[in-house]
Amino acid sequence: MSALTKTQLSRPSEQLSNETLLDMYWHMLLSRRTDERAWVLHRQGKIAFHISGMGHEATQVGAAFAINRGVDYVVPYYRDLALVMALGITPRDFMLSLFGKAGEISSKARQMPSHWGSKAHHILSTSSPVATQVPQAAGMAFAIKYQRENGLLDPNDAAQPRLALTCLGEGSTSQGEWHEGMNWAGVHTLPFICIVQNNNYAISVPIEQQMAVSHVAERAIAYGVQGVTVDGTDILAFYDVMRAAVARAYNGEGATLIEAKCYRLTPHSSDDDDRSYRPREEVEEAKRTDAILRYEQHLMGRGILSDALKQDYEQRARQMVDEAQRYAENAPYPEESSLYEDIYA
Amino acid sequence: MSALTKTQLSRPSEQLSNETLLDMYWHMLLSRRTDERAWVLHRQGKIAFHISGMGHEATQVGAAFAINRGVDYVVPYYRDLALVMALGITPRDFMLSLFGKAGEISSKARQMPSHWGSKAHHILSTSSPVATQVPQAAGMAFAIKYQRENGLLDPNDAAQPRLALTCLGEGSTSQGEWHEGMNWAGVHTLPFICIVQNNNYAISVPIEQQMAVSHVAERAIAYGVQGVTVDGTDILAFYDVMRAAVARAYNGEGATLIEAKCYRLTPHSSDDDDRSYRPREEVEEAKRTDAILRYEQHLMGRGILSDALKQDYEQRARQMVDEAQRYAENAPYPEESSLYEDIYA
Amino acid sequence: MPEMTLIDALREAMDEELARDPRVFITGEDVGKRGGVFRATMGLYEKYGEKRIIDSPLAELSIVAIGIGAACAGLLPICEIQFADFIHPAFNQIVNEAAKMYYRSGGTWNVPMTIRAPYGGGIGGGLYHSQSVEAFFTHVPGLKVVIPSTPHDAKGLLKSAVRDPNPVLFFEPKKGYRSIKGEVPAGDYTVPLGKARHAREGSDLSVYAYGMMAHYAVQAAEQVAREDGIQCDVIDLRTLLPVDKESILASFKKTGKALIVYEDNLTMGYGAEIAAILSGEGFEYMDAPIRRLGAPDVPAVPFSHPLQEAFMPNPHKIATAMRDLAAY
Amino acid sequence: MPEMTLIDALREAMDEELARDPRVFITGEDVGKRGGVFRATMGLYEKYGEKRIIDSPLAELSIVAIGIGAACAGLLPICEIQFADFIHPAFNQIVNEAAKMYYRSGGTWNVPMTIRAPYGGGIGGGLYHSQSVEAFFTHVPGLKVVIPSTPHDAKGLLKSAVRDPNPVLFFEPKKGYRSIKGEVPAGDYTVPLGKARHAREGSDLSVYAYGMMAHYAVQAAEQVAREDGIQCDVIDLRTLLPVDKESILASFKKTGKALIVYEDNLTMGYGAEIAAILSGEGFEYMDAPIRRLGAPDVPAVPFSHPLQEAFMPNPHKIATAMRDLAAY
Ligand SMILES: Cc1ncc(C[n+]2csc(CCOP(=O)(O)OP(=O)(O)O)c2C)c(N)n1
Ligand SMILES: Cc1ncc(C[n+]2csc(CCOP(=O)(O)OP(=O)(O)O)c2C)c(N)n1
Ligand SMILES: [Mg+2]
Ligand SMILES: [Mg+2]
Repeated sequence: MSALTKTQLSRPSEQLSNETLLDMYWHMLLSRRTDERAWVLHRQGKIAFHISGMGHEATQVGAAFAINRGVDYVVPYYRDLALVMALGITPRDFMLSLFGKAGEISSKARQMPSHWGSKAHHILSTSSPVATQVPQAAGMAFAIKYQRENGLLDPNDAAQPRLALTCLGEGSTSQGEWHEGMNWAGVHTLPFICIVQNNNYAISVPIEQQMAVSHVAERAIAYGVQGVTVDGTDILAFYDVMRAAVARAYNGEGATLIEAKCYRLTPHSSDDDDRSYRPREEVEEAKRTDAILRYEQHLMGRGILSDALKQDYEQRARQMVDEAQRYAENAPYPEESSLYEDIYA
Repeated sequence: MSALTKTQLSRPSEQLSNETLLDMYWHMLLSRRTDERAWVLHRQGKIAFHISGMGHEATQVGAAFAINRGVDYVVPYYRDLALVMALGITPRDFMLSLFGKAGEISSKARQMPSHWGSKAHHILSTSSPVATQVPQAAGMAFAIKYQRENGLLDPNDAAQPRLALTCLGEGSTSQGEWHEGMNWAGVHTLPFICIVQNNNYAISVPIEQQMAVSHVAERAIAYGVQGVTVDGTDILAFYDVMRAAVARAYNGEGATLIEAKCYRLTPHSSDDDDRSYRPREEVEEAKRTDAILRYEQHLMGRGILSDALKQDYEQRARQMVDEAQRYAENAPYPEESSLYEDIYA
Repeated sequence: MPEMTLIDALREAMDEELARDPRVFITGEDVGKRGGVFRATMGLYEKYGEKRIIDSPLAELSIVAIGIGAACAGLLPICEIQFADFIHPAFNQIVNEAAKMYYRSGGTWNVPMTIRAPYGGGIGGGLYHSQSVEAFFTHVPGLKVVIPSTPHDAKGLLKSAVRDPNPVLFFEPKKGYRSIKGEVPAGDYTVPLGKARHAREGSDLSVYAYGMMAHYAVQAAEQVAREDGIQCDVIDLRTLLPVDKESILASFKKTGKALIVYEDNLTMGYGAEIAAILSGEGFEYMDAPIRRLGAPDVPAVPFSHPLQEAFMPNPHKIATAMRDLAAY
Repeated sequence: MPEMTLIDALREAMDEELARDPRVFITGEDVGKRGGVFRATMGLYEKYGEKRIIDSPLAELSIVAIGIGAACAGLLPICEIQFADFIHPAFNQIVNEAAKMYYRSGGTWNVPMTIRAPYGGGIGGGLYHSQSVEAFFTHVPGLKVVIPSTPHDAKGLLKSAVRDPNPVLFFEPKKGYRSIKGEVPAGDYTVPLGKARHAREGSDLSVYAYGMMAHYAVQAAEQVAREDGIQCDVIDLRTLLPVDKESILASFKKTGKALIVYEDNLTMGYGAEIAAILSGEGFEYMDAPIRRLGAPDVPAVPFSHPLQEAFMPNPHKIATAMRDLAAY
């Protein structure tokens, strides 16, 4: 399957400025520190639930930086903390959601944490049932194509959405919803990108009990879309693959299925205990090859990041997270009357 | 894709006795004549609805003869008149269903015609919503495997079902139900065969608007099952492919997706008018290469079928269909009280 | 005013909405060249082209989900489900997604989508081409559920549905597609969602119905008026969700007796809610048991003709129930 | 008799059924090594092995459909849906397929399948981990719908469900999984499907509830008895479909006043059917409006704590409604 093995001819990541490379690092770091804080808050009994993106940051930040951030449509899944933060969701937004406090932007604190959504950022509101977002994202991509073809949108207007991106886990590709969404993307040659963040487990269920293929990307063939597998813990490799997919989408050449091999560094969520189904060595090994560490080393090796700069970033991150936590802890709960708002538009 | 193009090494059809070859011919013919009569009855205003299998008989009869008929589980779709007749459904059974009369075996005349089902023949009762039967058939295949592995069934007991076979149209593979059923078949290496009868249209919608692949069989890759495309109007070629799939299933080697290229010689159903979406030449061409004619010529060429024998078959078929029609026309309607039966077992 | 069939009125509504607003598009199975299996979209493909009248793959959940996504991205989809019986694969997208999008996004993302589906029995469709499915969706806040029974309302309500900023399920009584005729104003007008229609005046008993049953109820009411001097107040509900409590209670206040007619299975059919409202908020007016005339609780409408007839409510059965209740 | 939590009783039922009959198997997401996200199947994988406790792919419609096929082929599947909120993708398989199989096959193919799903709110689960979904399925002839509220019943009803020749939806009030405790007989016994439980004697008013609300109703009833001398007759419905009309009417006959409590959205929730039955067949006993205390008609239970509390019925709200109705 040539699509899966072809050598990357161009490496768009080589054209990224040092400033951008550092900005990517910053977003990985900020997301990680925010995520870690959530675990602390959970251990302290201050929040009831957290679902973590740790181990998936390279894919997510790489994805965000490859699209027109805040303009292209993004339909994420619960593990996409780093993705949405790279699109503009702040630690404060997230903390308000963890605490279920007034001012929470995605849902007025109606949804559980990590159920992203922000019209301002062109992030579609998302639910818990997995894979439902895939055909919806295809619908957004369909709308873009429709608007172009019916003269409602200039195809080169970079101020308007030019693609729809969605993410889900490998387990969620078992859902019929995924099949049907991918099929529309193929049939209508939609400006659509589907990232499958393959971390080998759906809660406890390993990929072998989920599907009988070795690479999720092989499933692209069934839809006539481009399929590619990439190391999702190598941010620049992932960025390169994304750029190719984005170019395809912008140029009207159709959809891409990107399988990003990731590993979640934590249990599925704060409700989970992964010891019965994941060997400890596997988890430890993944921690040793952590995407952030690797990217750090890469940037240091190229002289882009220094220890001092790193300390600076760390401090800024801590400040932001501290401030966000304080703000959320002190924020009031939503008014009871808000229960009855927004049933009908 | 080697699976799709590999040369057939063995041709099990070469081992079929003349008697069996003629029996296959007989079932194609009987189904065709029954089917034609239904159209006549519809034109006469005697029945309200008919959905035809004409053009699909080679695939269906070939499929029936390749399995352990009446023993292996079969989960058909509405176009499978020839298949179910080859499994033992009689013209009388079918006529009772066309007329909605008492004694109808599949549903007590509750279902529309062509909604097959007979526990005696190991044909699972089927509904109208397309593709729902696929994961159910996988469930039956799963039960076979389960029963073997848990000591409830001798794997070599030919008096017991050893596989589950299901059929659907190419359009119906767009459904999530198909995806999920195929996925179980792959993950659990089930004794399962899925025949996609690809007649290029789903009512009016051509295959290009249904999927972005050139062969439905390519979709097998997504499920880790064997995929093969075959001319579904060549009964012996189809039989050969089926035998390989049956052997795989019986030997515990897993599932097969067979794409049979067919063409329906009639509109979708008696409610349809296909002139707006199918060019007349296309239909005429398909009639010229009709599977029954071709098989007839093949058998005549090999000296197995003669004109006299053919006349004989034709006469027998006419008699059976006449008798069936008479019987059904004269049969009473079901008792009104039967409306309230069989809600709960 | 021209006389029109129900289906012609529906087509006219779609035609005018397509002409009015380029964001309106239609998708569903066979809606293009084939013009729909009931011909509801006939001619629209020729008029508006394949870029606006789009044959979908055979996959209902995606028809709805594409509609959701497209609606959120600024379009006004009309999604056709070929038969209401086939809406069930899309249940998750409708109930978990479309209905909850506005609420779950804190009132930011809304879904201005219309889902059309022919429903109902009496047409020889058997278990899977005859279903009434409205009860499921009337339980779901965030959805609107509309069922027209006259060509006038069909056109006006469908236009309202297309323009409504919420997901609207628009169920069409297919048995009446060609048999129900009525006057339909030319050009643009709307009928508001959420308001029942007073189909007939009367003070002896209130009859609540919708779709084909609203027609039958009026027929039966005329008959019992003629033959027995019983005057029925017939309410054609038209919008089932949000529930028009006001109209429901206003009629009951006048009559104190209620007959609710629906062709869906009796138990937990829409009539249950009407009965609950009347026995809760209309208790003081109650003069008789609340009567429901629904279809029996058997899995679905059978194909065989006499069984189908036994299953379906009809003017005769309705008239009998009216007489019965009037005599209480 | 040992005291047990609700979830332990459920696990014991499954354990005993697995031991009793090799045709029984369990499938669902994370039911194997993980023992289920609520630990309902904990230890069963170790005891019965991967051939009988089978982690399914993450795909609910196939979990149900595999169950249907396997049941028709002679097995007795217990299918777990991880949260009731995720049953919607399987709606088509349940409603169009499982429910209608026996009828559509003329009484030949039946589906002895149990579908278990934790349901209900009050656990901080937000819109998609708190839903009550029973109303949808109680409208579907051919299905049975069961909701236990005590450990005793949970075990006995689940065993009945597994042995029943029909598809049984078994919804478990997850908020009570560990908080509800009670005596559970050791070893084999069943509680029959279709029969409500008389949870408390009283003659002032009838209270109908199920699941967590049955508990709360009893708590509230004790409180108003103590504080106001109001004696409630509390009916724990247990089986919602088929409806146990007899028990429902018997209590009402005694009291003439009815309060129906459910944590589902009010409109078209199960309480609508009870109200319809009472106002139809119990009219002559009616002494007061039929009162429904349900959750408000907002799309689902919000996550934020005070909003969740505002949404959910609880013993306090129930007691208030009891007092109100008793004073009518
Ligand atoms: C329809 C549905 N079924 C079940 C669940 C419960 N659930 C939440 S996440 C999850 C596993 C998802 O695995 P995967 O898709 O691989 O994503 P990951 O969490 O590994 O990133 C499950 C079963 C759900 N959210 N939605
Ligand atoms: C879920 C569902 N949606 C729609 C239909 C209506 N319908 C019946 S057959 C059909 C086309 C099927 O096409 P295909 O799968 O290619 O099979 P064919 O009829 O060509 O053999 C459609 C749309 C249905 N039966 N079920
Ligand atoms: Mg995963
Ligand atoms: Mg076809």
